[in-house]
Amino acid sequence: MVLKPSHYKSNVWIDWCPGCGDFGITAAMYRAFSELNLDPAKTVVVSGIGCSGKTPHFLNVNGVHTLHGRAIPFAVGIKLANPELTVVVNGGDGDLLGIGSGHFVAVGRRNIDILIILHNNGVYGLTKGQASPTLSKGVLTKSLSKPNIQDAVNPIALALASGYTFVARGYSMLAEHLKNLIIAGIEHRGTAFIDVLQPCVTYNDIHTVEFYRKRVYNLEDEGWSPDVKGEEQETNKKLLAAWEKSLEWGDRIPIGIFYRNTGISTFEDRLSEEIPIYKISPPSKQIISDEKGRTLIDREIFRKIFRDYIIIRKQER
Amino acid sequence: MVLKPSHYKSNVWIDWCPGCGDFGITAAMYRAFSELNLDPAKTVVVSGIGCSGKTPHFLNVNGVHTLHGRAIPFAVGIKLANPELTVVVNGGDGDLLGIGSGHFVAVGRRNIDILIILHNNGVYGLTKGQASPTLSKGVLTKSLSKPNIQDAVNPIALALASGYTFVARGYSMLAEHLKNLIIAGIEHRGTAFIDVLQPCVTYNDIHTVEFYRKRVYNLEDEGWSPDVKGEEQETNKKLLAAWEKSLEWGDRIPIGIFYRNTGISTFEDRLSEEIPIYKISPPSKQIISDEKGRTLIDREIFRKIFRDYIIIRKQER
Amino acid sequence: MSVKEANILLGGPQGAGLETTAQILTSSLAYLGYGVLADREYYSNIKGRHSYIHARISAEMIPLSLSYPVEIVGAMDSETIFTHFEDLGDGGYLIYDSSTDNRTLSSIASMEPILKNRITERLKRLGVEAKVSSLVDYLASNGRAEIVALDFPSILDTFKKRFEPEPIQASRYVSSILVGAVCGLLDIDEEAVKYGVSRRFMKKEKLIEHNVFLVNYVADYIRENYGSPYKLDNSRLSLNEMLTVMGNDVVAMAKIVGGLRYQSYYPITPASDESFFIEAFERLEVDGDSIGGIVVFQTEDEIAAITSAIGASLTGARVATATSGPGFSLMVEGLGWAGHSEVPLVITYYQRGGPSTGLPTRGGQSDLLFTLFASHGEFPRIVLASGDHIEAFYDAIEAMNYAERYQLPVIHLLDKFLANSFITMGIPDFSKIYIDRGMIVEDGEDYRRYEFNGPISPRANLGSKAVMWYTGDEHDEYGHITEDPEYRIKMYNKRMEKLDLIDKEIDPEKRAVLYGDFSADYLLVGWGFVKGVAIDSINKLRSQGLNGAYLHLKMFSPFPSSYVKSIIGSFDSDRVILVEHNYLAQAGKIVAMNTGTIIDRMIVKYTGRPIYVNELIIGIRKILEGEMRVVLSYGA
Amino acid sequence: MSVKEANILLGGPQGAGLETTAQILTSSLAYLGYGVLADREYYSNIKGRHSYIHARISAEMIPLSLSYPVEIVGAMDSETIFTHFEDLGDGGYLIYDSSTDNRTLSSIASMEPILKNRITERLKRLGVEAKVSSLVDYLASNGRAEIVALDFPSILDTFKKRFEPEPIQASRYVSSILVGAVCGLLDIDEEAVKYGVSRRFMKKEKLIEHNVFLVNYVADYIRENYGSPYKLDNSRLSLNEMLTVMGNDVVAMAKIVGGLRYQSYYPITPASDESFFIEAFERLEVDGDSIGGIVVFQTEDEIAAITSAIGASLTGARVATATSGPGFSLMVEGLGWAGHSEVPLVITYYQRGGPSTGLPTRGGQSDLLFTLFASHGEFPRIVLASGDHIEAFYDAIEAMNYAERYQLPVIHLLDKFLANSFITMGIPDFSKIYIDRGMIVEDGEDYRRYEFNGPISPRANLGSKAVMWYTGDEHDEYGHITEDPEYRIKMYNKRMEKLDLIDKEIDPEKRAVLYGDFSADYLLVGWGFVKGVAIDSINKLRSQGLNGAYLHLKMFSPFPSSYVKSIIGSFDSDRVILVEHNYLAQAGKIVAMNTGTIIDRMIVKYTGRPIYVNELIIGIRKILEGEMRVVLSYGA
Ligand SMILES: Cc1ncc(C[n+]2csc(CCOP(=O)(O)OP(=O)(O)O)c2C)c(N)n1
Ligand SMILES: Cc1ncc(C[n+]2csc(CCOP(=O)(O)OP(=O)(O)O)c2C)c(N)n1
Ligand code: SF4
Ligand code: SF4
Ligand SMILES: [Mg+2]
Ligand SMILES: [Mg+2]
Repeated sequence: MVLKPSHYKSNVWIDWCPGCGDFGITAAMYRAFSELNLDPAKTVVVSGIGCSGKTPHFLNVNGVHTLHGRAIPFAVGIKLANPELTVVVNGGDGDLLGIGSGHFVAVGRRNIDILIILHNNGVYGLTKGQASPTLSKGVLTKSLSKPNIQDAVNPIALALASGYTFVARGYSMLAEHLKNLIIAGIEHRGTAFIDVLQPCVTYNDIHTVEFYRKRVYNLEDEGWSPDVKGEEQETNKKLLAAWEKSLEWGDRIPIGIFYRNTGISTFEDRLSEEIPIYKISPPSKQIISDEKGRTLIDREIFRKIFRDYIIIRKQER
Repeated sequence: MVLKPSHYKSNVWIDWCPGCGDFGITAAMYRAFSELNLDPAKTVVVSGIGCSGKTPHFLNVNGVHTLHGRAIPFAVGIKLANPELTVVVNGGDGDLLGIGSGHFVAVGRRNIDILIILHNNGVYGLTKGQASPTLSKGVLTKSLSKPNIQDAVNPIALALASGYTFVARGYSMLAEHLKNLIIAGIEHRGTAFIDVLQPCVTYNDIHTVEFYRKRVYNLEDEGWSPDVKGEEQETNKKLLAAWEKSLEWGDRIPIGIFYRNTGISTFEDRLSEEIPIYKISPPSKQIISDEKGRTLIDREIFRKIFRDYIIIRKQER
Repeated sequence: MSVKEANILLGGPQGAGLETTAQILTSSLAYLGYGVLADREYYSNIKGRHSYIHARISAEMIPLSLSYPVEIVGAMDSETIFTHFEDLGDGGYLIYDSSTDNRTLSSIASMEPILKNRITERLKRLGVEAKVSSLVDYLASNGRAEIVALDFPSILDTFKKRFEPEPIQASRYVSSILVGAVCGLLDIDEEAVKYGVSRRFMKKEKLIEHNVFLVNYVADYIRENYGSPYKLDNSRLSLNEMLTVMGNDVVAMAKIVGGLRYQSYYPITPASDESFFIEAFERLEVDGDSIGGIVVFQTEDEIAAITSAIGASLTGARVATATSGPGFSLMVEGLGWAGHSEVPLVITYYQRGGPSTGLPTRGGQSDLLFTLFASHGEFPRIVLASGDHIEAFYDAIEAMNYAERYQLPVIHLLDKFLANSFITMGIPDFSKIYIDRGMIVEDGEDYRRYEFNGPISPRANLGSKAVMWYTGDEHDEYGHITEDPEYRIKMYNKRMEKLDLIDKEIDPEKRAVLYGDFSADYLLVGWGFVKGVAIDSINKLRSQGLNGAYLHLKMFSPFPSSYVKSIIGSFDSDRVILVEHNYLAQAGKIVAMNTGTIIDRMIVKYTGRPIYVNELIIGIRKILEGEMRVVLSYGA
Repeated sequence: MSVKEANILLGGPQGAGLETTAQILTSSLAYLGYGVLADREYYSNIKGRHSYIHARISAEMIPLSLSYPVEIVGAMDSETIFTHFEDLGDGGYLIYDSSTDNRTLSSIASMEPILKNRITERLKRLGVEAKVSSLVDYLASNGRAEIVALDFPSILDTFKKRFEPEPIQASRYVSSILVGAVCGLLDIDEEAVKYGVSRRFMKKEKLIEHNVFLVNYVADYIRENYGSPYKLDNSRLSLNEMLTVMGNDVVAMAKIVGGLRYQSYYPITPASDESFFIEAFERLEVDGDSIGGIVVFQTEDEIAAITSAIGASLTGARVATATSGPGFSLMVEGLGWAGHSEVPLVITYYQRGGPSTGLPTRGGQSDLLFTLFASHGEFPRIVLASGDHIEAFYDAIEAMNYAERYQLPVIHLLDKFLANSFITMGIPDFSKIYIDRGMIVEDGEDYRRYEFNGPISPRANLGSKAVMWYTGDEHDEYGHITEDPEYRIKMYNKRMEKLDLIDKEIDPEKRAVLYGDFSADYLLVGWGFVKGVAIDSINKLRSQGLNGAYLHLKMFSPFPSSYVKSIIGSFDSDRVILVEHNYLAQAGKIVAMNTGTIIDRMIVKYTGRPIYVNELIIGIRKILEGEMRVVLSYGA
């Protein structure tokens, strides 16, 4: 049975501001999930706290709305314990790149097979418009009382430096393009990251739909090829090219896949090497007792497993 | 009066393992501080937790040995409240790039005038040799029971992506070179970062003195010019070149200054623009009451400052 | 006819101008010398969910608490009518937009399904169709309420014809219709209206002109058609100047007055407004001259907020950070370092509804036990809670004094109720304010930060002439690490004995305050924002012949044990009642822990809404009739 | 002549093989059926600082506690001699390296200056020069001790001549000299030595051969020259198999047996050894077949440790994380989410010396109040503490059962004393072990994670057929956000009523255990690692005519209030004594909070070293003679 996009919409009233870019992200998710025909029971959307954090409630798949900045480690735990699940993280820019940037960097070292979607609106939406880590120095949005004193972090460059194997940018108002990125991100085996430009109509009057409409262009249209094929040499070349592209921000803002490397093992693969049964029988699936509640490990098995810690007493003299 | 390097050595017994690379870092600090003739009372060394975290106790300047991963925000508070102090952070790789990587990234957005020295030994020293975030995947040090399952983060690339304006690498066994880097880092106005290759003789038998001796070369010797002069174009060029260099890790490992940009305002400068008296009279220096403990702000001043919140009652009818 | 006080409720969608309404009204009323207390209730949402303001206006005093039913419900939208029609007292006035008469309950998307079901049920029982006009008719027909039906769109049309405002702005004038209606019912004069509007829009002459017109236009209409049923008595308050402030503002002002020079924060409701307020005054200019400068620093998270504040404190700056539950949870490790390293530090803690993200924009008092024991290991701390806006002002300054005098972290507990309620109050009494920076030394040959000379060692700052060391490890007098057992005991004792010192130095009667006397028939025990409603309820009940007292707990660490024990002990145990905004009655646990007296009667509320006089009175009666635990629930 | 038990202390620089010494000795002794308890004391340092092992060996029982003085001090270096000479009982044996005779105290760089000063003073008072030979002479001459002077270098020479080990390794044989000396004094036979050495070096034949030679060589020398003054009685223990394990190991084994499938951790002393142990068994192979697989995940910090464990738990895996104070401080926010969202989660919490970084490699019990109230807001949790290795085993499994049965976080409190002490114990009794996963459902049409049917809603896992939502906000039955006040009360009550349910279901006598009876003359009240020393001290005092009892508190939330109250209440209040490893006597605070009984007599220790029988006995006597508070301090 193929599920239509509308099936992925929950019956919770969406309480984002009318016109918010988050609607576009959610719509693209409905459509991507539908095209991939994801089983709602095997799909988990994990979010942090913020306007973006409410996303899971609006989707009719499993939703885990966690803590500010912690969506990634929650998602990592879910995925490692049950690798058969499709796990998508939705986070704000404050969430993923401010309070949560430690986790953002760390997950890059693991290449766990999840997709991370950044709701990049330049502000802390739900706390009423303070500057987020993606807002440039000197910018004065209507929610600020004076120009931003901190500089912006570059999400694409940071993801590349952190080892992400799929790095892309989308724009919430280009739903079809974003949908395709989401599909590609989910299909990618490894940690995928999509920086989504998301206008906040209420607090950010700089990065508006108008602002992006004029600037955004599609990398693909310019023949960009993000894919690493083969050796390290090539990896470095592609990485550097992507870094260079990541610096483009001004009159022209590129969207699309910046970098993709399918040659790095996922963390799940690495775990399987350590623990051969991991993939068939991950932590969530294992049976640990019989029906009567007796442990799998009984006295005899215990003695075998821990034999190095057991001392058999010298026979009485 | 010029203080000799030995003056900067405290009388605390140094309890690092004999042969530890941390000795080299400390020695380079003694010498750099001496060459700069730093006033011990106006110098603060801030550290996290780990073998590296003990550093301040071995130096005869102010020392603040903080929490695991938090040396940067402590240092930021010290510097912002008293910008006349020279503030140096010493942190382990677990400290700065594992638990503390959120702060590591965030400080790049501010360009606060501090120097951060990374004790990069590939392991969690003080907790007995677990893999640190700089240890590559598959590496098996003698302290590990199986090859490392997580990949390494690239400190230089990460610092560049985070906006650091001075990014360098040193090697703890090349004390003269390292001393010069430390001097340059302290003299740099803005956030400076030195990734110091630091052999851990007890737990890391891969990244040994022998290992580095064969590989380390000096960027300067190859005519590397790290300095950004002028416009954005140039910034991006230098940044990309530095990123490219940061990928060099194998038979040849570059040390020296990768990137330096003196054209970005420091956070302190930005604060001065907001608060004109900030530099002459930073938070630590202000007098807030008279000798009798009366507040600077009396009733009349209060009425002036907060006049927008005060309502004068309509005269009685 | 005129009244001594009026209770009103104004509701509408979040983001539609309700705050403007409240500000104009409060200013106008303050201008006439009335006391106002106004609570803001809102969802964790930016636009569209239901929010409301619930206020008491008094000609006799500064109101300390709120109560239901109200005399006026002003509805910006139909959700307000459905949600609050039962909050209106018999004969009260419902102001609403008659153009929405055909709105049905089921069509209101922003209303929570749970509530919608409940209202549907209720209307069914009342035999009323779930439609605005039907509900209004019902209220009108059985004399339950007077209906002030205003056709908002047509009023706006009249207005637009006259002023031609920009189209996008027109909707933003809706709030002035409500203000006008209320001004009519309370008979607020034109001068006061003008004053209130002018303050809200500061110098924006056009906006002022428009809104003054609109308010007066509606007010006149009301006066003509309904009279002014709640015309207020002339104010008998003696204040000639009034601050109109929210709790956040009061604390911010106090910190500025008290010499705060570094505040770090990470945005969080309901704490961050305080930091924005301080930031607005970062230059501290008086008549164009700067008398100081305050660094307000937005950090990357709360861990950086507390640790950078500690760093700043080590340099001698007067520092604080402000946060709420989730933020404080992240500060716990830093708190321990500060306590262990004897760093002066104030944490202003605005409680909200927990646990976890909980009810992030609602109030609560469920973090008390947490603040007392947060962080691993043992170290001294002061935990201080304020009961109202005025207390909050003085306490915020005391907190900074205590922190520096005793060289330790001070947690100043407030809550969302206080933070987000407007009040009119007098200008603080400066004779009660002082600054105490503790024992500071400047130069330091062989300086020892932790010199053994009693619990407090003279403090030199980083940047002074002394060289010093700090560490989170156990340390010697210089601040270097030691694991020596004898030293350990001495240093540990030195730290912990601060609690005895403070216990000796700060008067117990400042730490727990008894309102009423020992002859009372019953004793309420509470803290924080409970103060106002407890005192008012006692007063109400006194007029009904029941004589009560209220024990207001202010400092929980160090706890004024024997003083509290003696007070509680002089009441029969079945006449002592805890009143708290949490489930466990946490202050009661602290009383038990410190005095051995278990108070087993309690009135608690944890819906995130404040306790109202009407329900507390009933609660007290129930307890006095033998119930052990009453859970309050009033309020939408 | 032979003895029933022996107490020994072996010291040397950290990293020089002391652990090897302990492992060999313990294995040899266990092989002969003796009970051993051995505590490891060390600095927060990798190499060079002083560390020591303090053990009791018994032919009659598994020792529960340690005591001073000891019969044997074995010194690897001169720092040990200076530090511990007074720990040696009259007539005891000092084993030392006579080649260090000329070492002076002042030349020992690794010794803390504070301690050095103290020893200098002490020696001055004794009239002894601060030099090894002088101190040894002093001990020998006044009959204070027997001196076993071994010339380590020359022994090593003999050995080297015979085996020609690689030069770098020779120094690593020093530990075998000590083992040999001890084996000589205790008369451990060659077979046992061989057994012990073989187990330590597993299959490394050469190392085994060398070390067996060396141990026996020295042991023979000792037997010849000193006899075997502490020849042990034949063991009367009935165990034929013994586990020789540290506390960390025991808990790890229990978790494996109990079905743990996901453990996250961030390295921290003294918790991480547990995770390494589990990781070593990640494949769970028995006879080459895997019967499961455990993911042990080293995270980037403790925040990720707890949050990823929560994530894993949501999928139905049995999960835990293990940490110590600083790590737990960072987990507080995640803990609240788990409590609020009703997630089964075990946190194994190894207490160390606080506050802050404190004494990171020493023990303590100062985190109890913190664990009870950690995180903002209110939610149910279980806090369970184990008193010894055996309890720890069963408790670790129970903790996981409770977590899943009641769908909440369980904090399992242990401490460094337990974590880092070796013990010999029997193989657990599998008839006492069971697995309870609580109410799990598989498919889920219209599944409601928080269905209102009592405190526990049937749990479906992420990945089952159900679709569900989780949030840290207050939520409805589906897990969607709600701010509705009525729902709030219902959901809040549902959560909190778990505590009543647990209180009903878990026998109070399991949560607090009385050793001894009501007729006793005094009652000790303690928890955790205090158990052993409390019971042993009571036994000791009983033989001196004082009849005591010990109340062992095991579960602090929910607290078995009436049971504890009834026990404590049956003793005169001046005969009830708290014994704790903290300053405040924290368990006493919890007793007061829950029962209203303030226990005001206490024996506390917070030097980071364990409480010893010798000092506890004195402490008890002092209290019984009228002192209110005794602070213990024995141990270097
Ligand atoms: C630990 C913690 N600190 C602060 C908050 C308050 N808070 C709620 S939402 C938010 C910021 C949201 O900004 P962002 O992540 O950019 O998401 P957006 O609302 O813009 O989608 C903050 C700081 C919190 N919930 N938890
Ligand atoms: C919050 C917290 N978690 C864990 C620890 C335990 N810990 C002490 S040192 C250390 C790691 C040190 O490694 P690194 O930062 O690389 O420093 P190094 O010892 O290698 O210099 C850890 C995890 C701690 N002190 N605090
Ligand atoms: S505040 Fe901004 S980000 Fe949040 S819902 Fe409104 S428009 Fe969207
Ligand atoms: S463990 Fe490694 S890093 Fe630590 S002191 Fe020893 S050699 Fe240095
Ligand atoms: Mg945002
Ligand atoms: Mg390291």
